[in-house]
Formats: sequence, C-alpha cells, structure tokens
Amino acid sequence: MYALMALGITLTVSVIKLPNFAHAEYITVGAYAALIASQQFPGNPLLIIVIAGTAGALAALIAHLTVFRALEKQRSSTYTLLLASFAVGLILRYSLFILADSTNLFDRRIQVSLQVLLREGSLIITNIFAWVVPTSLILVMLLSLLLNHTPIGRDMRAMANNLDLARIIGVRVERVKNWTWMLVGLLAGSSGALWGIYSSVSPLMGWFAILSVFAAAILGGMSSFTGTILGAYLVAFSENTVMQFLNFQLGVDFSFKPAVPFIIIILILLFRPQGLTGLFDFLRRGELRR
Amino acid sequence: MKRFLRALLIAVFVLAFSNLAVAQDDLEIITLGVAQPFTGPLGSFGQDFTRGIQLAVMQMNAQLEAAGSKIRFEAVSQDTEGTPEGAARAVRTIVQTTNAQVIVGPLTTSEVLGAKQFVDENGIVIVAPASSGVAGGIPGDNIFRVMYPPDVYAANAFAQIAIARGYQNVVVLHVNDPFGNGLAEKFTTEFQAAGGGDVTVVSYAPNPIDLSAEATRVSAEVARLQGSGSTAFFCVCFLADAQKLLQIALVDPTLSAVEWMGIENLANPQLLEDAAIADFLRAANFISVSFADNSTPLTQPFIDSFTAEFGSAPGPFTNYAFDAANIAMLTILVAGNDGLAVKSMLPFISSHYIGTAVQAYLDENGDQAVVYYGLFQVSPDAPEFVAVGSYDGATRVVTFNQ
Amino acid sequence: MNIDAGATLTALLTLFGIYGLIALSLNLEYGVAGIPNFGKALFVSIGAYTTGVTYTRLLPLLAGQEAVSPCGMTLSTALQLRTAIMRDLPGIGFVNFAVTIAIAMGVGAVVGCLMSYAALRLRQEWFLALVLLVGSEIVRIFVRGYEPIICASNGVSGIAQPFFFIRDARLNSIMFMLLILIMLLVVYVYVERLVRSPYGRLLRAVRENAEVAQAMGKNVAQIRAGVMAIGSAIAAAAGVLFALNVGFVSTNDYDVALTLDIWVMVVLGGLGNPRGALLGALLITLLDRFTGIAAIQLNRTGIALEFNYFRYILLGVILLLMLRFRPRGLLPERRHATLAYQALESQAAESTGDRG
Amino acid sequence: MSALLQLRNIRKDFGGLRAVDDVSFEVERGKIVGLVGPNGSGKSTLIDVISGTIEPTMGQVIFDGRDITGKPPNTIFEYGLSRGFQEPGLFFQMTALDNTLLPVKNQRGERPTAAPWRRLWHAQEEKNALEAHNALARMEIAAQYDKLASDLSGGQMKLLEMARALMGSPTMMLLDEPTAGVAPKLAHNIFNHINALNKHFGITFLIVEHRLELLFEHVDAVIVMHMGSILAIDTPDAITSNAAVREVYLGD
Repeated sequence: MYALMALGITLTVSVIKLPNFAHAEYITVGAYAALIASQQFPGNPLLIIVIAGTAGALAALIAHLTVFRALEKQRSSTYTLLLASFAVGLILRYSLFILADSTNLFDRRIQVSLQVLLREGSLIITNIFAWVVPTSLILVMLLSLLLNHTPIGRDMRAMANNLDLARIIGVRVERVKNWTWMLVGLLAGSSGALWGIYSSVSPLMGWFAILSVFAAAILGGMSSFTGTILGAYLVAFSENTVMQFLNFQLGVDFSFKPAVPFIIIILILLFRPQGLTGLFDFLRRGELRR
Repeated sequence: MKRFLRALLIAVFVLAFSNLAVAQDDLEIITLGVAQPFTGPLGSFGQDFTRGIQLAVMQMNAQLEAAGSKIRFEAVSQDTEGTPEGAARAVRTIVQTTNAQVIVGPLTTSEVLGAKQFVDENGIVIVAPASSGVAGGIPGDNIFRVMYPPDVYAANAFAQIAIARGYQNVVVLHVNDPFGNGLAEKFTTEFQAAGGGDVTVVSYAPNPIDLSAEATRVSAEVARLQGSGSTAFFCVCFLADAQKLLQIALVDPTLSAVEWMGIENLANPQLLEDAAIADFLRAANFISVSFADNSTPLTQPFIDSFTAEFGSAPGPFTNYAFDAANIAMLTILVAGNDGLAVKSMLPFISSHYIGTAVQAYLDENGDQAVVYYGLFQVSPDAPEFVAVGSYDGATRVVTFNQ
Repeated sequence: MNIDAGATLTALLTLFGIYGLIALSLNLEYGVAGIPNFGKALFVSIGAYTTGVTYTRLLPLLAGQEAVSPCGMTLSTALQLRTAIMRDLPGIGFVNFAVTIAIAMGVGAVVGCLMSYAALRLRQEWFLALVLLVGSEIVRIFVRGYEPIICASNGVSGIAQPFFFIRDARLNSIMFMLLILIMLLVVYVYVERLVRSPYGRLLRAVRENAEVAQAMGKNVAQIRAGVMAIGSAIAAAAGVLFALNVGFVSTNDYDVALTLDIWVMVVLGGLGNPRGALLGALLITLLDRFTGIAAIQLNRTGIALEFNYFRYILLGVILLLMLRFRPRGLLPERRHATLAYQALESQAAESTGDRG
Repeated sequence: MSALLQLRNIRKDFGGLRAVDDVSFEVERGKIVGLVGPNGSGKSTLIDVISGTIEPTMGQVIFDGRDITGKPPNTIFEYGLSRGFQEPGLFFQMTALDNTLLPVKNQRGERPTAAPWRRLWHAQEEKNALEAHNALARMEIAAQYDKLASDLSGGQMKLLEMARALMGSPTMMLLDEPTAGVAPKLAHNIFNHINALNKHFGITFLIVEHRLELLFEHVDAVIVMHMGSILAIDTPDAITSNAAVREVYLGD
C-alpha cells in the first residue's frame, strides 16, 4: 500500500519535478469516493477500487490544470510549487471535511468483511490480504508495463530523464503531464480505497501518512520504480520491525514510532541521497533514469 | 490582486460587524459560548456536540417563552482546531466578541488546559462535557467537568472488572495523550491495590497509520504474562485505532485467545457492523463500559428530539454536551450572567440536575463525582452490545447480572 | 452584539506581535538568505519547551523554594506553587522571564546553527525544506513521548505571563501586549538594519548564487549558520511569548500547521522585505480574527456551521492567488536597499553642484 | 621571475572517467596565458580544481608560494586568485553596484554583530561604493550601476563580472570563456579590457577561450590540452605551427 502511494510521489517528483504534498489529499479523495461507492454498491471491491482511482485521477488532473500548470508556466521556484501543493491540500482537505460532515462519515471503514481464507501454522491469509496485495501488485505491474512498453510511458521516461531534451525530441510535454497526473491520482486514489478497506476513512488520513510516504519514495531514490517499491516495503517494515527491535531490546516506547520514517528521511537525505537504487544494481531494469 | 484582497477584507469586516441577529423587542439575550474542535482529528465530535448544545438552547428558549420570561439564550460556537492554543484563541474570541461568561466545551483535556489561564484570570467559567484526563483535576479553578466523570473512575471500574473476572495480569495498550496516559497509570495503581498482579503498559502515538508493531509487542507481553497466571488485554484506544488493531488481532493466535477489555469509545455498534469483528469480540469475551446507562427519564427524549431535529442519531458523548449546556443555562438563570457568580453557584445547580444519563454531582476539583457505569458485552445472539452488569463509583463495586 | 473592542484589539495585537516576530525571522532566513526553513515550528517550540522547563524548575528555585515535579501526583501542588510565585513576587517573575528568553534564544541559535550544517550535505534544494520539516516533527514526537521535559503529552499548565501580578486581567494583558510590541519593534529595527547593511547584501548574494558567493571569498556555510542562528533565536524568543500567551505548553501546538501559517504570512507580505513580513502577519491575524468573529455572527443566524472549514479553504485560495499573481508578495524586496546608493547619489549631487 | 601559479601532476577522476591526467604547468607573474583544447579535454575541470570548487584526485596546486590544494574556494579567493564563470555567475536579482560591492574583503558591515550599527561601517561603505563605481566606470558600464544584473546585455554581464572580480583586488584571474555568447565586436572590447587590467594592475590571467584568433592576439603563452593531458605549451606563434596541435585541434 505504501508502495502504491510512494510510486505516485516518485512519478510526480521525477516527471513533473514537484514534491507534491497535496498527494495526501488525492489519497483521501480516493478513500472517500470508495467509501461512498461501497455504500451504493456493497460487496463489489473491484468496482469500488476503480471508482476510487477515477476520483483520485480527477482530483489530480483538476489540481494540475487549475493550479500547477499556471504556476509552472511562470517558472515558479520549487518552494512556490511546494507551498502551492500545501494550499491545494488545504482546500481539498477541508472540502472533504464539509463532505464528511454533511454525510456524517468520519472514521468509517469500507466494509469488506474479513474472512480467514487459509490458515497454515503461522501463515495466515485473510480475504483482505488477498484483495489488497494482489490489487497492489497488479497495479504496479500495469504501471510498469505502461511505462516500459507504451509510447506515453516512453515519453514519461524521457521527461523524467531530461525535460528540455524531451521537449526538443518532440515529446508533447503538456499532454504527457496530464497523463502523468491522472496516473498519479489513479495510484493515490486506489491506494486510498485499499487503505480504507484495511483501516478506516477520515478527512485527515492522507495528511497523517504523507511524510511516511515521502520517506518511502526518498528511500527508493525518488527516481526508480523498483527502488520505490523496495523503499515502501522497507519503510513499512522498518517502522514496525525497527520499532519492535528498539522496543524489545532497548525499551523504547512506541510513542516514538512515528519518528522512525522521519529519521529514515533525514538519514537517507544526508548520507545517501540517491536512495537504495545503487545498492540493487540487478534490479535496475525498472528504473526511470538510466 | 490588491483590489481583490481589499474587497475580501471589506466583505469579512462587514460580515464580522454587521449584526446579523435580529434582536427582538425587550428580550434579554444571553450568549452561551461553545468552543469545540471542528477541524483536526476530532473534528467529527465538534459538530455533533454543538448540535447537542443547540438542542438544549432551543428547548430552554421554548420553555422560557412559554413561561413568559424575557430571557432567551443563544449559542455561538468557535473552532478550537483541536489544539490548546486554538482553544485559548477560541475562548478569547467568544468572550471578547459576545461577552459570554460561560463556555461549554472544549472537548479534550489539553484543549481545556489551553483555555485555562484565560478563563481563570478573567472570571469566565468553562463547563466541559467530556474532558476527563487526570491532568485536568485541579481544585479551585474555573473549570467544571460536569457529567462525564474523570478517568480515575473508569480506571477503577476496569480494575474491579479485572479482579471480578479473575485476571491475574493485564496488558494495557493506550494512546499516548493526557487521556490515555492518565487512565493507564491510574488503572495500574488501582488494579494492583485491589490485589492484581503484573500490568504491562504499551503506548502508541496518536493518529497511528497502523498498529502492527504495537500488536506484536502486546501479543508477546500477553504470552509472557500468561506464564504466571491468567492474563487479559485492555485496549485504551480510539475507535479508528481499535479497528486497525482488530485487523491484526483477528489473525494473531495469542490475541485471539485472550480476553479483552476496552474503554467506553469501543462500546460502539459501528465496530460490530463487520461480522468477523463481532464474532471475534464475542469470542474474546470483550467487555466495555458505558456511562450512558439509559437509566434516567431524560435519556430517550433526548435521543428522540435530537434525531427529529437533525435527522441522525446523536453521536457518542453528545448527550453530555446537552447536559452541560443545560447546567450552564440553569446556573445563569439563577446567578445571572456573571462568571464569578456562576462559578460559586454551578456546583449547587449541577448537584440538583438530572442528566440524560446520570445525575451530576461535583467533587472538590469541580469534576463529576456520581459515577454509574453500565457494563457491556457483545450479545451471544446478535451483533449488538448488551448490558451485563454495572459499576457504582460510590461503593466502587462491580455487579454482574445473573 | 457587544464586541469588547479594547480586549479584541489587545488580543489581536498580541497575536500580531508574536506572529510578526516569527514571520520576521522566516523572512530573514528565506526571503533574504534563501534558506527554506520549513522547520519554523521547531524553533518556536524550543522557546515554548524552554518556558515549560524554567517555569516549573527555575522559578521555584529563584523564589527560594524547592521545585516539585509538575507531572503526575504532584501536579496540583506544583501548579499552585508557581501560580503563587507569579502572583506575589513580580520581581522574580521578571527575572525568570528574562532568563527564559535568554536560554531560549541561546538554545534556538545553537540548534539553528546545527540544522544549517545539514544543508551542506544535501543534493537537491528542496531536500533541506524536507529535512527541516521532518526534523521539527521528530522533536515534537520526542517531547510528546518523553516525560521529563514538559510531562510528555500532558503538557504544563499555569504558565503565567510576567504581568500576571497585576490583578486586573485587562490591564495585565495590555501590559503584556505592549511588552510584545516593544520586542517586535526592536527586532524589526534590527532586521531592517541587517537587510539594508552590507550583511543583507551578503545574504542576498548567497541566496542568488551560493557557488559564486563562495568563489567571491565568502564562507557560505558559516554565513548560513549565522543567519539561521539569528532567525532561530528570534523564533525561540517568540516561542516563549507564544507559550506565555496561551498559559499552557503542549506539543499539540507546534506542528506543521504553525510552520505553514508563518509561510503564508511571509509569502503574502513580500519576500525579502521585513515590512512585508509584518504586513503579512497583520493580514493573516486579521483574517483569522475576523473570520472567527464572522463565524460567530453567522452562527447567530443559525446558518453555516461549516464556516470553520471555509476559513481554511479561503486561506488556501488566497495563498494560491498570491503565488499566481503576486509571487513576490504585496511589498516586494526593495532594489536599492543599501547605503551605497546614498553615497553615490550624494557624490553625484556634489559633482553636479560643482559644475553648477 | 618566479611562477605565480604552479600545477604539479594534477589528476582528477570522476568515477571511472579520468578527466585530467597528470597535468603540470606554471603561469608566471604578470603574464596572460591561454588554455585551449577541444570540448571535453578537461579545461573546465582544471579551472574548477585550481579555484577549489573540486578537489583533485592527485597532485598539488601552488599559488603565490602557498599550497592551495583542496582549500575551499573562499580561502583561495582570499589569497588573491579570482575566477570567472562560463555562464555569467552574477547575482541576477541584485543591482550591478551590489554585485560589484560584494567581493570587497574585510567589510565591517558584513558581520551580523556590526551590521545594525551604521556608524561602524558607514565610512568604509562609502569608500567602497565610490571604488565600485570607478571599477564599473573602468569597464564602461557605470551608467548601469543601479540596474538589476538580469537586465544587462550579455556583454555587459561579462564586463560586470570583471568589474566585480577587480573589487577583490586579485593578483590573478581565472576566466572561463570570457567572450562566450558575446557579439564579436564586444569580444574584442573585453580582451582590450583584459590587457588594460594586466598592464595597469599587473594582474595575471589564465583564460579558457574558444575564439582562438582573438585569444592568440592577446596572450603571452598558450597551453593546449587534449584528452585530459597537456599537448603543448608554447607561444601563440609556435602553437599555430605545431603539427600535433594542428592535427588534433585546429581541425586538419
């Protein structure tokens, strides 16, 4: 799940060159769309995820067309864009508050009843696990196919590599940007839906997670796909495992757990800003930047 | 751009200072302040609480009108943003803008403490309907925490339940905020004072993304303590967090095998909408308390009129906001709209007030002292909570129904 | 409708003073020197936590009494003790206040310095922003979980401002407001003079192109550390005032939202111009107050409970419009800031005078 | 006459790529020396190494009798070695005058402790302002003193860069393509200024330049680099007739 969210960030940072904090709200938008859809069409998780992805994609595209495109045109600095993304996030977040308030949808789970499908010793597979993991994997695989084997994917990779060069060799930058944003929103929205199935939906859910998601993307090196997926699993893993270790061995309180991904961010940025990709040369085939 | 900003400012200014409320002849309108979190993680409570308070004001005004009184109440609300500083600002704004002397709210103990300095200095009275943190129990200040009892009682109730159920050890998972810290700490002392054995406390940061590491730790602790006697698990967590925890507990062999206790938040039917979770909690012999014991004549009328007015049933604790507003208004009617007079009168009035769940009676800290919890478990037949017993704060005894 | 205009104005100016101080510091750091300090809340919180520590430990010592732990069982005793000292011994209250400000500024400066050295190792420009943002959250999580500082998540209440001994609440808040405004004035004059001096020129050069500034013989790392130290010291002092104004120190107040508020002020007012920072702080505090009051007025008509949400949406929209149409703020940086121009102009005047 | 700048066996590797390989040469005090070579021959890397922007993998740089290898650029500037940039390295949102005032050494007003007290630096600042104005006048851009650097033309930017370098009172200037992106007529002008500075202040120059005819008119010696190594060091005339140089560089 982290992987899905972080992939969106990686795509934005590498293709659009914008650290987008409104990404958090695309996730939340997706989750709310899924929640409302789940009340309309109960018991159809696939449809719910598709609706969530569409909602996320729409949110991202609209934000791009109304805000980011104009700002990029006037050659704003990265910080301006960063601030703008905060502002977009603010607007979306409190719009969702109004929605949640009028429909009384706070802290609701998307109801997909939990069942244990398989229990073999310590290996337990629940139906939620069976939904979330394959869906994530399929989405990631589709994305990888899209990037590596379609013209639009090629253009995206070109833009990630060198924007000016991409422009010169005839990539229709604006169109590719629109597509990228939609893809980013799709990823965010569907991850929001999956997350809502796993825990619960509230207007602040994306906002609380966004820094961890950034940690995953940064750990992955912000440029490579496999790196990001790896980074995501490592952040999820380290948040729990590192903290577990600290807790069991050194008695560090779990109250400090949210600090773990943040410390990862700082350490990576300070000591290994290229992320993990260099360490995993054999995985490089999936990289955006060669 | 400048023109836009100027227009905007003027618009806001006009909004702010035009008196939109149409004053009626001869009526004396007394303002009741409402400071609640509308934004932030607890945003859902603010809205609901405010509705409870509005309902109380409407009913009171209807009665006043019927009685031919010239006094009317109005409730004005302000967002605390869920932070202490926001609460301080909200209370200040209400007082300075409307001359309200009594504020109903805010929600959490840390918000209440944020507003404390200002209200103490300016002779304003806070009537907090749901703040229960141990850290807020301060004698002599202008803060009254009516209706919902401080956590010392909940801690004692759970300690008694644990003893009655024969648990020797307990593992506590609590949220790291004034509420969770205080409750876990009190529970430990009360449980051990009553003859219980080991208590292991695990805390988690507020608004967690997931709780799997914490669950692993809890599970390990339960396994460890089971070696020295029967062990239970006590969840001091909010609803959303409990849902995350339950996802993991469902497949954790240790946590599925142990008995569960959970704070009042968790006696929420929403939790049982998922059949798997309902089954799990039934199997875990899950017990929770509810201060709303449905035992007074006011309970059902409140729920009915709230639903009629706002189209949905009141959320958890909303009835306390309703009660707090009533106590505040009654005191003002008796003592006048003056903070200091209200402060000295309020304990007397509240001690003579029948609430929607329980009678109010305040201790030397200005906190609710009549405590009567119902004990709830999942019904063996249906996914719903049913009463299985009660706890009396005066005698500190737990009784189970036969 | 009976707005207490005096008290409202006092509250407004108090908030303006505190936010103005923080905005001035960020304006110096980002507007002039180009350091994207997205960790502003951290430096403000340093001041607040210092306050929490000195008012519970140092204050009783100064008054010759034994400090009692402010947490747990002795909470009420400790609270009554410090309230009594603040009320009855104004001299000690002032000494404690001064010491608190001094310690806060010192700690703030040191932490600011250290954080600036992180910038040396960072590859992309916005990494520093992220490191500071995340750093401020780490410290917040740490203080929230670690009891000995401010009783972990419980916080410390009953932190009174130095004029608390004046019994009239209205008068003492006016005095406190005046104190804050005087501090604001001092800092404003200081920052304004910095900006117009060769030091300001140096900072702008580092902002424009650090590599070239380095090649022009300037030690960029040291300069950045210096300006972060100054800015952070100011922010920490503001943090002390922030905590005293609330009367309660809690980690809940110093999250990313505070940093963002300050950023909005600085971007709105004008980057690189101290007057812009003040204007931004004033506009945003006004907006906050007026929307707050407007919410109450709307409330009375029984409509628009959701106005609280609209406030934030409005803030977001204003920020976006500013970024789009006035990216340099309402009061942009002045071009001829330094004294050198006066020198040249006076010389030009002399030479024309000679000719005439 | 002793050498002002000495390079001893400089080598610089980027990963597996050797950009500069075992380069040694000397520049004598008061001379104007050209550094030429095809793209990628290591000239810019060498400039970066000398000015301290990057550290060499091996070797030593001696300037004015001091070992400056691995010293930070600001220290090297303090010693009197100033560098220009290929892309104009100006502070674009600052005026020409502010740009020119920046490199002045030991400015009292640049210390944050002294900056708020005007009288501590007032006199020095006035003096510097007049000097800066003179420096701009020398480069014939005094009229533009209060324009933003970004509003100047390409040639004016180059002149401003030199006026600015002059304010640091250097003993030696490294220039990386001082005429890049400048109209031919102005390029002549720039080289005339270089000559004048050399004559007037005795400043030593090491110049990377692609306009060879122009360069050869003004320099005392030329260093030709190829594939990271030195191919030849000689007078311009000798270089023009050097067969090896003609083969790799002058395009025969």
